[in-house]
Amino acid sequence: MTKSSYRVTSDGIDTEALLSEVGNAAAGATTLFVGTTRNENEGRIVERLEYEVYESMALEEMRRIGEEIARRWRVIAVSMVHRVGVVPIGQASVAVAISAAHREEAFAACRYGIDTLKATVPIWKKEFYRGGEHWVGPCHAHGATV
Amino acid sequence: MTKSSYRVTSDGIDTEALLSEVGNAAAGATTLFVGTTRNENEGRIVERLEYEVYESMALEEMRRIGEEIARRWRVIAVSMVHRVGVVPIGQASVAVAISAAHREEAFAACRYGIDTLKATVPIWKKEFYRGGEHWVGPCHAHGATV
Amino acid sequence: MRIRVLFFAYLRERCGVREADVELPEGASVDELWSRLVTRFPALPAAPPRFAVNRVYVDKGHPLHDNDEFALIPPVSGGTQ
Amino acid sequence: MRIRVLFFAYLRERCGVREADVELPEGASVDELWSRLVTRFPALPAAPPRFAVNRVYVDKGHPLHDNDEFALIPPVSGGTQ
Repeated sequence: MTKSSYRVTSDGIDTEALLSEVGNAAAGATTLFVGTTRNENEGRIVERLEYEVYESMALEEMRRIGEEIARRWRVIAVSMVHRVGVVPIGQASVAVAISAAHREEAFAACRYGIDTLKATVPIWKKEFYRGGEHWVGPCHAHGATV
Repeated sequence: MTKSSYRVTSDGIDTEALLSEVGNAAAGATTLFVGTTRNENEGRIVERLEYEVYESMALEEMRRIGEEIARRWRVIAVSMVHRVGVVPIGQASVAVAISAAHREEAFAACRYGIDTLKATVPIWKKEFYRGGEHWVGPCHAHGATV
Repeated sequence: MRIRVLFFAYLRERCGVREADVELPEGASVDELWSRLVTRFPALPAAPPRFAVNRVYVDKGHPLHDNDEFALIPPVSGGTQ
Repeated sequence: MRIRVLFFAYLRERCGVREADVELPEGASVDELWSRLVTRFPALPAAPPRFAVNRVYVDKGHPLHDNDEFALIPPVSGGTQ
């Protein structure tokens, strides 16, 4: 039985709360990944970042990722949170926390969680930089520069 | 140039402080590993845990691990802390935090950090359980049951 | 049957809509809906994005049902590197 | 020359000391020091632990120098799983 929590929020991400959420007396190993907005991407100075979300599907997709994690590894708890709206540079936009009895599982599950989240959860990032804006995605041809 | 911090402490581990220590505007990815004392080990109910440290060497060894991490991966900051003395069940005994531009490096460096720390940093754990005590190590023949 | 179509991110901006209702004959598939959308919204790219029906990714052969929630999912970029 | 020897964890408990000074002839190696220690502390195990000189792991052939800090390092277990 894996404990889980999935959230989309327009507030700052509280990593301490996330860590205590996955805390458990049987958990020997906790891993946390935090993705932070950077001031630079592909040589452009990013001034502002905004995330758009398809919220109902994003939450369902996170839950599917959590269920897949629970199937593949012996984890105790999974928490995922993604911030949306304007995220100031240097602040966390996404975090995944995992607790498990052992670190092997905790690392593998956390890595799978963030990789899959970034590949499948319907959240889009728009970068605003000097002289333009740009929807970020694997296919950069889709970006629009103004 | 990698920013680094290595500590041995008899106080509780402040993971929030560790995360802000490795924070940096160029860091897109932060990983944190927290090792927590468990209430059970190999079927024994652990009541208390005590860590002994060869402190001067432990700090030097952590620094060597941090330097090796900086040689092998493009990381921005490395922080490691180990708690010693009595650590109550369910509390953190060790933590490693890494920040990097990208998550590939952040995960690899964090995993290497905790694995190497556990293999080489001279810190010893003694478990006290009902009816005995036991120095924990790869070679369990070295444990003494009283 | 009526399908509710959702647009996000750059597709929302290019098409200038957040959502639209599309009438389709019973038994139509995602593929047929996409053809209909390309005609109605010429700003849509030639290469289709990913599709979701009722918040689950589907492929283009997926059959649609009345009141389905259909979403065009441009390349996602949750979080940062 | 004089070497300062440090004992930790189960070796400290078995031998009943935290540290000891050992006099050795100039040029002696870690191996020779270990033999000396085994004689002086019969509670030491037959299989040697790891050794550190001046806070760096060394192998048994490592040459010692006056005032070196020598440590017997039992299997470490930093942190938890």
